[in-house]
Amino acid sequence: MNFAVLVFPGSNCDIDMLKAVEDTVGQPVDYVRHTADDLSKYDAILVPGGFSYGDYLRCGAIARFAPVMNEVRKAAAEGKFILGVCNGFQILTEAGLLPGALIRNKSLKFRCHPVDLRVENANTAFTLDYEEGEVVTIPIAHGEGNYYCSEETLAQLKANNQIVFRYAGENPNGSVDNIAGICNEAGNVVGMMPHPERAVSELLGSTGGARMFTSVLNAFKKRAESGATTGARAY
Amino acid sequence: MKATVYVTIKANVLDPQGNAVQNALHTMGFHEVGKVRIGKYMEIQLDTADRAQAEERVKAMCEKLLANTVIEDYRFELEG
Amino acid sequence: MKATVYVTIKANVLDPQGNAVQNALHTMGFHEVGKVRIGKYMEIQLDTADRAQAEERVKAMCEKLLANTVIEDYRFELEG
Amino acid sequence: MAQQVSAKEPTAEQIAEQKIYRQFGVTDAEYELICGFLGRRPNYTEIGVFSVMWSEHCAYKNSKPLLKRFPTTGPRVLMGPGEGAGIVDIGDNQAVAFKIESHNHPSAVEPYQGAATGVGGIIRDIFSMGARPIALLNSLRFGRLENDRVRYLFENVVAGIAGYGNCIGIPTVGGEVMFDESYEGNPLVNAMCVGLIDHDRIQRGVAKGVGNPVFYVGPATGRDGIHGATFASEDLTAESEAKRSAVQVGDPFMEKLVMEATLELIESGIVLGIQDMGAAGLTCSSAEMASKAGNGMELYLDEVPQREEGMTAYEMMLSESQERMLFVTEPQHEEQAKAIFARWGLDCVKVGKVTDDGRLRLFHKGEQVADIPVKALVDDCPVYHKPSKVPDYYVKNGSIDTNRYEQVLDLNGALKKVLGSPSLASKEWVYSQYDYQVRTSTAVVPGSDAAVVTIRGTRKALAMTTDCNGRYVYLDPEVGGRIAVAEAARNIVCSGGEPLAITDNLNFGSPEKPEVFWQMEKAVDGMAEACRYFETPVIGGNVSLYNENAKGAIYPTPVVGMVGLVHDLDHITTQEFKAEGDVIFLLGETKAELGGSEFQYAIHGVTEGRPPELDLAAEKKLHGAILGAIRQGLVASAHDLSEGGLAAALAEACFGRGLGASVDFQSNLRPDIALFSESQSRALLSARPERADELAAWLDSQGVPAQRLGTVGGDRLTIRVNGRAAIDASVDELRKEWKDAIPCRMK
Ligand SMILES: Nc1ncnc2c1ncn2[C@@H]1O[C@H](COP(=O)(O)OP(=O)(O)O)[C@@H](O)[C@H]1O
Ligand SMILES: [Mg+2]
Repeated sequence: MNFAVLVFPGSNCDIDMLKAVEDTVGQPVDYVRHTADDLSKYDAILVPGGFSYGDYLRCGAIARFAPVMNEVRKAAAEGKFILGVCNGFQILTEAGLLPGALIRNKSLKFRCHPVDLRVENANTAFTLDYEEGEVVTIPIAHGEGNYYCSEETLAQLKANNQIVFRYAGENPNGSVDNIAGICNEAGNVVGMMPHPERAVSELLGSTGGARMFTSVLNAFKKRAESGATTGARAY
Repeated sequence: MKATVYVTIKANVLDPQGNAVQNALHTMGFHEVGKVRIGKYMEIQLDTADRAQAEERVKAMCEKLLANTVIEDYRFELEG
Repeated sequence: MKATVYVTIKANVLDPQGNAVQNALHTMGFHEVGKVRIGKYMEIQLDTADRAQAEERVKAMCEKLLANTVIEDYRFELEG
Repeated sequence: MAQQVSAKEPTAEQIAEQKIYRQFGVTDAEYELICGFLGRRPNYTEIGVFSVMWSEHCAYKNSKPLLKRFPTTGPRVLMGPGEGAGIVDIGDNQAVAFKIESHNHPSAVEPYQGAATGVGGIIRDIFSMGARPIALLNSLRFGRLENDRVRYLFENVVAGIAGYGNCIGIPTVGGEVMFDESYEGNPLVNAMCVGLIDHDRIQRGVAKGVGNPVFYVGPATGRDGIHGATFASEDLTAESEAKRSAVQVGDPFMEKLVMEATLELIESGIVLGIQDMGAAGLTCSSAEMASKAGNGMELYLDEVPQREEGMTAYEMMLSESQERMLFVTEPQHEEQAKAIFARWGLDCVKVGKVTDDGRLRLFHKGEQVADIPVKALVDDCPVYHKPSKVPDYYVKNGSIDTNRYEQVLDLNGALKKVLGSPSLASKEWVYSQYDYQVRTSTAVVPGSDAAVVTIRGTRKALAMTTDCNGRYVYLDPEVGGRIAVAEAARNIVCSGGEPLAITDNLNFGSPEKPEVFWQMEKAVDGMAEACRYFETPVIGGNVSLYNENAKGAIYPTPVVGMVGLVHDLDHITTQEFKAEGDVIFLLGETKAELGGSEFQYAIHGVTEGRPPELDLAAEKKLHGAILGAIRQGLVASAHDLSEGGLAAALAEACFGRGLGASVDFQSNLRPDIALFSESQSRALLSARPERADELAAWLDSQGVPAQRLGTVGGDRLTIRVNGRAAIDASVDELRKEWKDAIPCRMK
């Protein structure tokens, strides 16, 4: 399975994401620059955290116009597995690949600490290896992780089971309905504020995020077994 | 020509910064202060003389980049 | 009454945000865009009818909290 | 010399006649010297260039004689003071580069940007050596949080550090924050950066090779941070207002690009010399690079990217616009260099040439606007040996008996008060605003004695800390200086690391005051002695003088930044108790030492007497014993005793996992003194019960006094002194005082 880790000017969790793939599933993984115009080789595309373009104007607003984003859009439509973490989540919402928006934390402060997350949807490509309702510890590190969406959108998210993670303890940013991560309707595009790539080894504090990587590898294998190559919920 | 763009947070969207400023002003003794909303104010120099075209182009800039219409409204003025 | 406050970065102070937006607009094909400067736009509801007093009070709010006068300028309008 | 200056600039004659140089801080005698070096009177640009190069910041003219007292060499030192950062060998062709720097005065004026650009500056120092920055620390001092302005400064300094470090993606893993009236109006903001480098990649700031081009990289130059004196002589017209020096604003996104591109450039092997533009911008980087190579340099100022219109040579040379670098390569590598920067969206502009005449020559608008011998700028600044005098307060404090305070009987209350004192309280409010995990290498996050950052691909890690207790240094600069080094080393050792070297930031008041100069001398002597004893040389540092407020000088605060090597990941140790039943040991001797203690300040409201003593031999023995025990796997937790003494250390060890402890301390001191004395060279260790005897035997064999205090367990901290109840409180209740102290004051 081939993984791509996108690198925008200002991305800074790109290394962490790449190492997490190597350490958890040991699959081939490349950095792919924002100027790339071909992602056809990749089965999973990981949009890492950081401060793309300094997060000036709005987080993720400028990155969304990078050439590679056209390819990400294509890949999403083809049903490829896409995960946006933190700034990556912000980029995916700005790009319209995920609904809603991420605004300033209610406290107006950047917050970095471990949080408890409840897995709400264990059927996405990135959460197959978790149990629904399970609580895992994964750190956050963001200043604008306050998920907002309209009531209609929220109703849709609930109806389609698109809420993937909720904060299980204190809500660190004021997000609507304690949302920490969501997916698109098809379930192949997932965005979340917490950093699973920072939670893949005991030495660094927790392993709560490791199964996101094993999940997507399993989803890929299942899909390959079933012969399907594209399409929604194909795994 | 110069475009002045105002980006404001939609009425029904939470404005954490506006709320914080409102509270701070109260604490500082400005009790007459009611709701505070904080948006962005942008000045953009444009190297063009065609007003109608500028109108259209600035609108495109706003829709695409300057405002996120999920949470923000915008308006702009052209001058010069 | 309503106060509208405009906070802008002083002319000779670096505006990294404005620069980044300027570059982005160029990359997006808006080549007519020259300098971009980004400031804040605030709307403040005031529960007062005394205009002269409001003038003075809003000035105080700006000086004390709303603008960082070391790097920012401000101006405001009163309405209603 | 034929030359054109802008109409507003005074002529060389006016500068001489009206003694305009004085506004730049140049004395009459220095001015005469400058005329001598030039063989004529300096023009406005030249006097400007001299004034910044001969400032304390660049020339260390008041501190040089003191800095010479520091040991700066050692078997591991690859690069000592003098370059952007010092470098220490850590084996396997790898080395660690680190340095600390202050941004006190900018932060007092504009706390967010002042702190942010301080962080940006120290990061450039590290990557301009060719090192990959891997961690940041910060050492902060403020007045009391009851004051509005202090809260504003604290809030924004922290936000500025966070804003820069988080954005550029270097984890901020540690530091310290203390609050005391002494710093009101003059906060201290010191930032430290640690980087990793391979031996063969080490760069120096030298302008090698006559005829080679000099390149400028980074954002355009504006009128940022130019010498305040510049426009002081002009009437304030709208025009001059617009030209006034602007506060430097940091752009961490730009710095991230410059950093990645620079590291790529260095990796390509084509760089001959490189230096960042920090204080005194283009002036300092060009002059120093030329000087180190024994060469000269020509700069063509029209080529310098400019953010504003009508900039003069003077303004360009003195601008402190951020995120800029200067480097030298051979002409044939120009295209390659440009291509590397272009990939990162950056311009790289040829602005000069290395020459053989030993002069710094500046050209602007077709004229030569300055011509100065480089050596005069870099090496010939006069060095002053300021008079020194023992301060009265020091003499007076010698006769104060710090045991005369009435005995405190409510020790539960006293412990809560000490834990709730902002200097000692949890700094989570601060570090939770810092991304301390980016780069996924932070094995010990903020909250323990030292931070520990792993080195990918190895079993090694680096421990790092900053330490200085300004109260101790104030009460006795020599002892306080020694303690600063000792405490840093103790923190490193308790985390499982071997102390390698230090960087220091000498924050003092005005050296013109003999009493302040005495503090500087004594503190440096104390630090130097400790560094020699612990074999932790000083590989770089920074001096910040004239830190004064209305009430006088700040407490002398020579901050020590130390890095240690953890030889194996298994040695990483943290301060919190790990498991029920673990046995707690106190190492070291407890004496009646309350001078300068947190207890004295929080309970009795004074800072007086003499600080705790420091016996270097005892301290070193302690380090060896702790490190030995850790390496043998005997230690479950280790925590050094510092502010708040034994009681605070026990409480802190309980907080991590919410585990209680029950101990009985045998002491011949009054209970309040026994529990809160800040005697040095002490630490708390805990061990699995089955290893406790082995640990005791090991400590005994090392000649370190150790007392078996009790065991870990339950949810209360119960401390008895000689069998008599002294403290008994739930861990939660204590933790609340400690945790809420800062957030409550910042609401
Ligand atoms: N400004 C800061 N930035 C990051 N971490 C900090 C800061 N201040 C304190 N800390 C962290 O809080 C913990 C306690 O600090 P401190 O009480 O100074 O420790 P010690 O007394 O052991 O030197 C340490 O881990 C330290 O790194
Ligand atoms: Mg400690």
